[in-house]
Amino acid sequence: MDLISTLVINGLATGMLIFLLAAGLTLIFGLMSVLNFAHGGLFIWGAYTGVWSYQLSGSFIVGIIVAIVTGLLLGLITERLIIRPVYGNHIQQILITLGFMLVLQEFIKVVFGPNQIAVSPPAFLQGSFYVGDVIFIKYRLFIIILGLLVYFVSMFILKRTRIGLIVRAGVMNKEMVQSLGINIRLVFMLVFMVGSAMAALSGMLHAPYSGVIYAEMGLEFSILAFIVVVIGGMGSFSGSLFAAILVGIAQAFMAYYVPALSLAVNMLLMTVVLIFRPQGLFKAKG
Amino acid sequence: ACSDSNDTSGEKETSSSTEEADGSEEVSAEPGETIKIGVLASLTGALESYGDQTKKGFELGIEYATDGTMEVAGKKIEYIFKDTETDPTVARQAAISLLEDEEVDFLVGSSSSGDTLAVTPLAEEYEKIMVVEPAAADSITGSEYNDYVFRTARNSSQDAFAAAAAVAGEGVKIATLAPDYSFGHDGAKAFISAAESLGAELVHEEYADQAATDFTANIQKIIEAKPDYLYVVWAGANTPWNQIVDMKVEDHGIKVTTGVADIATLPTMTALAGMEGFTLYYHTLPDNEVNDWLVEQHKSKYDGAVPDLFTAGGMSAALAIVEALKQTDGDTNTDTLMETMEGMSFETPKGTMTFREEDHQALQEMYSVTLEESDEFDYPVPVLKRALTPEETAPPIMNQ
Amino acid sequence: MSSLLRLNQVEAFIQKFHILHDISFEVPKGDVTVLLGRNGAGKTTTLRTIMGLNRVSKGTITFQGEEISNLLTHRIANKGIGFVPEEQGIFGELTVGENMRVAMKKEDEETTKRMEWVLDLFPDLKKFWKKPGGALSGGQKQMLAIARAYVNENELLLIDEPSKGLAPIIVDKVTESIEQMKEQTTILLVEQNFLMASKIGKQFYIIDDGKTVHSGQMDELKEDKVLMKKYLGIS
Amino acid sequence: MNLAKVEKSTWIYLIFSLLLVIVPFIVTGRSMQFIIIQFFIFAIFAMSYDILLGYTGIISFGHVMFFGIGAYSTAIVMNQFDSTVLSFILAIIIAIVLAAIVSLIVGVLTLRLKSHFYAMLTLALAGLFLVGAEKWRSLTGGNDGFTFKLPEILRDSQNFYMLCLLSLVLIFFGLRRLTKSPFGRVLMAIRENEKRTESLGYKIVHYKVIASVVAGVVASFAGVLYSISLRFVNTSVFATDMTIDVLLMTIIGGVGTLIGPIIGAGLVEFAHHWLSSLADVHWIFERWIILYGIVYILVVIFFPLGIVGTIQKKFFNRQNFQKKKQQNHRGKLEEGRDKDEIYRNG
Amino acid sequence: MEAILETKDLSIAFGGHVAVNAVSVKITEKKFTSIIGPNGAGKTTFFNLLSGQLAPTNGTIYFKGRDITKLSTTNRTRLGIGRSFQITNVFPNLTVHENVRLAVQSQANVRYQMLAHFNHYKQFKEKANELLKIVFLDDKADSLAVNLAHGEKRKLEIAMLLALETEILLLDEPTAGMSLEEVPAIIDVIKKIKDQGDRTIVLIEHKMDMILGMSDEVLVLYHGELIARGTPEEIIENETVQSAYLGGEYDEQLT
Ligand SMILES: Nc1ncnc2c1ncn2[C@@H]1O[C@H](COP(=O)(O)OP(=O)(O)OP(=O)(O)O)[C@@H](O)[C@H]1O
Ligand SMILES: Nc1ncnc2c1ncn2[C@@H]1O[C@H](COP(=O)(O)OP(=O)(O)OP(=O)(O)O)[C@@H](O)[C@H]1O
Ligand SMILES: [Mg+2]
Ligand SMILES: [Mg+2]
Repeated sequence: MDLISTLVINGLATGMLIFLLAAGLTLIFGLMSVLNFAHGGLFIWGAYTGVWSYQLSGSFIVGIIVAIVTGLLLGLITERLIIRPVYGNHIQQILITLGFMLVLQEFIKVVFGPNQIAVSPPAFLQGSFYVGDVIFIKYRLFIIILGLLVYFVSMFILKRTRIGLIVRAGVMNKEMVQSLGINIRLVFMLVFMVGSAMAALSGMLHAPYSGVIYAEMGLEFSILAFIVVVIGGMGSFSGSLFAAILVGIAQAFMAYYVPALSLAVNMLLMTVVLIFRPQGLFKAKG
Repeated sequence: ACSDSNDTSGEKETSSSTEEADGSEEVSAEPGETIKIGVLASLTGALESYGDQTKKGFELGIEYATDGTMEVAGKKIEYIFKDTETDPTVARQAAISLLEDEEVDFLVGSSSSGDTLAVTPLAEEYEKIMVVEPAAADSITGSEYNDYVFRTARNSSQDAFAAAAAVAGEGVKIATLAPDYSFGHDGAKAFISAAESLGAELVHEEYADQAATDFTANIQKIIEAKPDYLYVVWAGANTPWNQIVDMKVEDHGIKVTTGVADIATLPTMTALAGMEGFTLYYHTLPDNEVNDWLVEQHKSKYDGAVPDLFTAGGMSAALAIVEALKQTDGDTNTDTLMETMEGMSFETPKGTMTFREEDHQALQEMYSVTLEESDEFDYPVPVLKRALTPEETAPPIMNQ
Repeated sequence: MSSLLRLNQVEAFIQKFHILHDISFEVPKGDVTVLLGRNGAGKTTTLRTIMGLNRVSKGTITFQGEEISNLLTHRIANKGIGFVPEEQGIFGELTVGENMRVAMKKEDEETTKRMEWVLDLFPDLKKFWKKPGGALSGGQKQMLAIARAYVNENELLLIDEPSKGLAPIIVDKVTESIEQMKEQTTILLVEQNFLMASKIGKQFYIIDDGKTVHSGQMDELKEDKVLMKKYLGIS
Repeated sequence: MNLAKVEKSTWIYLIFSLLLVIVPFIVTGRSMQFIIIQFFIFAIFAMSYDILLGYTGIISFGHVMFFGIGAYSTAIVMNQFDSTVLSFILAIIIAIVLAAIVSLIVGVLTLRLKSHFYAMLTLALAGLFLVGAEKWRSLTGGNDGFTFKLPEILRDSQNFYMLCLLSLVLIFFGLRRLTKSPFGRVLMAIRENEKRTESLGYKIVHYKVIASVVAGVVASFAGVLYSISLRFVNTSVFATDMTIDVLLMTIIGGVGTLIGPIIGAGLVEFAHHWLSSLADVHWIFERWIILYGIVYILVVIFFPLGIVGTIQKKFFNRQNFQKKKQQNHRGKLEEGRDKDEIYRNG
Repeated sequence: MEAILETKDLSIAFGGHVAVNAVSVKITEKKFTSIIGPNGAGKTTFFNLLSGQLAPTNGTIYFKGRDITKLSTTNRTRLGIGRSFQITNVFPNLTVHENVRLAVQSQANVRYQMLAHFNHYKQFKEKANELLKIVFLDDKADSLAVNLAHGEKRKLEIAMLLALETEILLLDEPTAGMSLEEVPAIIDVIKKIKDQGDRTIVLIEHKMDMILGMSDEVLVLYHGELIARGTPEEIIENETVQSAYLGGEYDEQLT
C-alpha cells in the first residue's frame, strides 16, 4: 500500500510537471494549431534566465517572475517574427520553428556558456518528510499544487471568458472572426505569449526538479509535451492534464513492475490510445 | 586482430585539398618536416564542454611535451581540430578529410563512443595510429578492436574496477543503478563482475530511463533489496541524486557510491556530500610534476580556471603521441610506431600510463575519494582517500 | 438622403490578378441596395474589398464620410459594418450558441432583445443551440450566418446571397426580416434570386467584369427587359 | 521508345546526371566525395519522404524507422556473414522486404488517423524501434553501435559514389514516373481532398498504404547505402533528429516536386558543411549553428513553398499570366488563394 | 417500372435528433425524382445515407435488388451511385481540368497503374475537355479550382459528377449560388441527361420552378419523414407542403 501511494504521488508530481510543460503547448498547438517546435527553446530560456536570476538574487520567486517575463517577451518576438507569417501552414511552421529552435538553443550557449548548470530547490522546498510510511518530497508537492493552480486559472480563462471561443473560432476561420470586429491578431499574439510564458515557467520549475539544466533539454521535453497534448486530445486542457498524469503514473508503475518496458512507456501509451481512440482521450469525435 | 588490406594508396597520391580547413595557429614548415595530428572532438552540440576540455588539454600537452618548441626530433608538430558534432556521419567525414586532405599522421578522438567507433575502421584502412580519447566504451578496445587503436582514456571497466575497489569486499551486498543504454549497461556489468571477484554479493541491478524525471520506482526497488552499497553509474543530465537523497536512501543503511565526473556535475551532487566514491581526475588529486604544470598553465591561460576531467585526458593523448615520436626519433612509419607504443609507458597528469600490449588500453591511476564540503566552493569536492594503482583497476582483456 | 457608403473607382487585385477594375457606387442610408451580375463578375470580391479582406489598390471607399479603404478588417467591422459572407463562415467546431456568442459585441439588453428576435425568426437555431455549427444542414448554416450578423447593432450590413439554399418559406422570412431591419440598418445585398431582390431592393447596380456598368431604381429594372437580358440573362 | 515523346525536363535531368558522373574524376578528394555521397543518400531518403508529405499529404514524424531498418539490416548481415558482394545483395533484399512488411503493417494500422495524430503515432512507433535497437544489444551493440567490413569493391570510394549516383538517378526517374502516373495523380487528389477522392470511387486507404510502402522501401534503401557509407551503425539511425533532417530537406527544396528534396538535401548537406567549416575561420563562427538556424528561417520567408516550389510557381505564373492576358484581359487564376490573407495589409 | 434504388425504414439519428426517420421509398429507374422539404428536413442526410457517407442507425438500402447498406462510398460509386455536394467540394489546388480528369479516370481500369504516364491516356483528357464544355467551364480548364468563383465551382461539381457515368445521379442543390444567367444552362445540361433517358436522376432543390418543370415524381421530406410523394401537380396542391414549405401562396417565379 505504501509502495503504491509512493508511486502514485511521485507519478502525479511527474505528471504535473509534464502538464506544466504541455499546458503552453495546449494553447499553441492544441488551440491555435501551430506546430511550434521552438516551444522547447522557450522552455530552456525560461529555465536559464529564471535560474540565473534565482541564483543571483537568492530568491526563487524572483526566478519564477523573471522566467515568466522572459517567456512573455520571447513569445512576443516569436509570434511576430516567426509564427505570424506562417499561420495555417504546418509545413512552413515546422521549418521555421525548427530553425528558430536551433537559434534559441545555440544562443543559450552564447549567453550562459555550454556547461550544464546545477540547480537546487530553495531552502523552504528542500527535503522530504514521512506521513506514516509514505515519503513526501516537498518540491514535488509544490509542483503538484502549482500544476493544479495553472490548470484552474487556464480553465477559468478559457471557459469563463470569450477569449477561448474567439481563439478557437479564429483558428477555424480567421477572416470571419475579423469581420465580426475582433482583432484576432492581437488575440493570437496574447495567447501565444501566455503559452510561451507557461513554457518558460515550466522550464524554471523543472530546473530544481531534475537538478540541472542544459541547452539540449528543450527539444527532448517538448516532444514529450507534444505527446501529451495529442493523447489528451488537441486543445483540451483537461485532456492534457489527464494525459500528463497518466503518463507520469504509468512511468512510475512501469518502471517498478515492468522495468524492461519503461523506456517505451510514453510511446506505448500513445500508440495504444491513438489506435483505440484516434481523436485523443478528451475530444469528441469529429 | 584483423588484417584487412586496403586499397587507398591510389587515392592518396592524387588527394588534392578540396577545402582548406586549417585550425592550428602553427604555420607549417616544409613538408616532410611536419608531423600532423588530427583531433576529433565534439566542439558543438551536447558534448561541447567535453570537446572543449580535450582541445585545451591537447594543446597544453603538446606544449609541455615539446617544451614549447612544438617540435619533436627536429620535426614540427601541427595539429588540426575537427568538430564531430556528436554525429557519427560528421565524425567520419571529418576523419576522412583529416586523413585525405590533411594527410595527418595521427588521429585523436573523440568525445562520444559512437563517433569514435565510426572512425576507428578508418584508422585501420589508412594505417594510421588513432589515440582514443576520451571515449570510454569497452568495445573500442574490445569487440571492435583493431591494431591501430590506442586508448589513453579509461574504459568503462576501469571505472567499474575503481568503484569496486573502493567499496567491495567479502560479503558486502551491492546494488547498481544505471541509465538504460550502452554506457550504463557496460558500466554496471563491469562493476558487478569486478565487485563479485572481490567477494561482494549482488542483490539488485536497476536500469532507469536516461531521460526520466522520476526515479521513485527505481529507488524504491533498491531500498527493498537492502544492499550495503548502491553503485550509481550516471552521465549527463537528469541526475537521480536529488531524489536519492530525498527518498532517504541513506536512512535505510544504504551507502551510495559513484564516479565523480567533471566539475560541472559536482554542484548536482551537493546533497551527496560525505559519499565515498572514485574519480578519474580532479585537479588536486594526482601528485606529480606534470599535473602541477598543467594546473598552473591552465590557470594562467584560462582566467584562473582549473583543468577538468578531459583536459587531463587530452593532455595525456598528446603526451602519448610525442613520447612515441621521441622514441622513434620522429619516424612516422605506422608499424614502427605501433611496435613502439605497445607496452610504452609515459608520464601524464595522472601519473605513469602504460599501453597494454594485448588491447592497447592504457592502464592508469584512478582515485578513491570522499566528497567533502569545501569552504572555497558552494559544492562538495572530492578529497583523495587513496590513489588506485594502474594494476588495481586493470580491466580484463576483451578483444579476443 | 446622404450616402452611407461610397465606392469611388475602386480597383482591386487578388494576388496578381486584377479582379475589380472600376467599381463606383453609393449606398444611401436607410435603403436596400442590390448588386447584380453574372457568376464571376466580382460581386463577392466587391463585398470582401469593402470589408478589408482584399486590398484596395486604387480608388477610395468612404463610410459615413470617413475613408476606410485598406483599414484592418476588424476596424472596419467595428465602425458598424456587418458581413454575411458567401461561404457562410460558420465555425464548424463551435456550437450554434458559441457561434452566436463570438459574434456578440455587447451583452446588453439591446443585444438580448435582438437575439430573441433573431431566434424567433429562425427557430431552428434555438432548437440546435448546442449542436456544432458544422453539423447543421446547408440552409441552417445560412440562417446562422445571417443571424450572427443580425445580433449586433450595425449601420450597414453586407449580405452575400442570403437566399442560397433556403427553402421558399425561409426565403420569405429572410426577405421580411430585411424589410424590418432596414428601419435601423442600411443593407447592401448581393442576390441571385431576382424575385427576392426585386421585392426588397430600392436601387441596384450591375457589376460586370469587375466594373459597375449600370445602375438605377429597381422598379425600372423590372420593366427593362433589354437590360435584364443583357446583364442578367433573364428573359 | 519514341524519343520525341520524352519530356524536355527528362533531358535536362539526364544531362545533370551525366555531369555528376564526371564529378569524381574532378573532385578526387575522398572527403568531398564522402559529402557528395551523403548528399545522394539523403536525397534518396528525402524523395521517399516527399512521396508521403508532398504527394499524399501525410506528415510522418517516424519515417526514420524505415531508414533505420535498412541501415541495421545491412550492418547486421555484413557483420554476421562474409563481407562479399553476395551478402551485400542479401542485405538489400532483407532491408527491402523488412521495410515493406513493416510499412504495410504500420500503414494499415495507422493510416486511418487524422494528420496530427498520425504524425505523433509514427513518432511513437519510430521511438519504439529506437528502444528496440537499444535493448536488443546482443545484435545491435546498443547505443554505441558496431562496425563492419565491406567487400573490396564497395570500399573504393569511387565505385561507391557511382553506385549511389546510379541509385539516385534510377529512383528519381522511377518515382517521377510514379507521381505522373494515374496512381500518382490519385495521391495528389487525396492530398487535396480525401473525402472527395473517396466519393469518386477510389479506395483511399489502399492508395495511402501503397504510398507508404513505396516510401518505406525507398527510405530503407537509403538506409542501406547510409550504413555502407559509414561502415558503422548505431541507434542514431532511428533517432528523431534524422526524421527532422529529412523533413527539413524536403521542405526546403519544396514539397511535392521530387526534384526539390534532392536540392534540399544538397543544400542542407553543403550549408552544414560550409557553415561548420567557418568555425575554423574565425571564432565568431563557432556558433555557426545559429547561422544554420537562420538559413531555415530565411528559406521560409523568401521561399515559402520551398526553393523549387517557389521558383516553379513564379515561372509558371509568369508564363501563364502572359498567355492568359492575351485571351482574356482578366487574366487571373493559376494562383492558389493565399492561405493567410489577413496579414496582407499589415 | 423497375425500382433501381429502394430504401426500407431508413433512419439515422444524431445524438437524440432523428434526422431521417423510417423513410421507405422506391426510386424508379430512368426517371427524374425530386426531393423537397424545408431546411433541415433531412434531404442531404438522406443523400449521405444513399451514397454511403453516413451509416444508417436503422433500415436497409437496396440497389437493383441488392442490399448495399454495408457497402463503402467507394464501392457504391463503383456500382453506379454518384453524387454532387451541397457545399462545394473540389480539389482546390489542382486545375479544373485535372479535377475532372480524376473523375474520368476513376471509371477506367487504371486506378493502380503506377508505371505509365498519365498523359498516355488521351481518352481521359479528351473526355474531360468534353465535359468541361458541357458545363461552360472550358475556358477555365487550366485554372486552379481554388480560384473559381462560387458559381463556377458548382459547375465543376457537375462536370465531375457526369464524368463518373453512374446510373444514378444524386444532385444536391446543383444550382445554389449560380447566377440567373447560368441556371438555365445547367438546367439544360440536366434536361439533356434526362432526355437521353438512360440515367436515373434524383435532385434536391429549393427552386420550385425547376422541380415542377422536370420531375416525374416529387418526394417531400419533413422533419426527417416522408410526408408526401406524387407528381409535381399533386405536390403543389398538397396543403402541408403549401404551409410548411412554400409558405403561403406560391407565385410564379421569374427565371
Ligand atoms: N484567389 C483568386 N485568384 C484568382 N482569381 C480569383 C480568385 N478568387 C476569385 N477569383 C476570380 O475573380 C472573379 C470574381 O469572383 P467573385 O467571387 O467576386 O465573383 P461573384 O460575382 O461573386 O460570382 P458568383 O456569383 O459566382 O459568386 C472570378 O472570375 C473568379 O474566378
Ligand atoms: N453530422 C451531423 N451531426 C448532427 N446533426 C446533423 C448532422 N448532419 C445533419 N444533421 C442534422 O440533421 C438535420 C437534417 O440535415 P440535412 O442536411 O439533411 O438537411 P437538408 O434537408 O439537406 O436541409 P437544407 O435544405 O438546409 O440543406 C439537420 O437538423 C441537421 O442539423
Ligand atoms: Mg459571389
Ligand atoms: Mg441539404
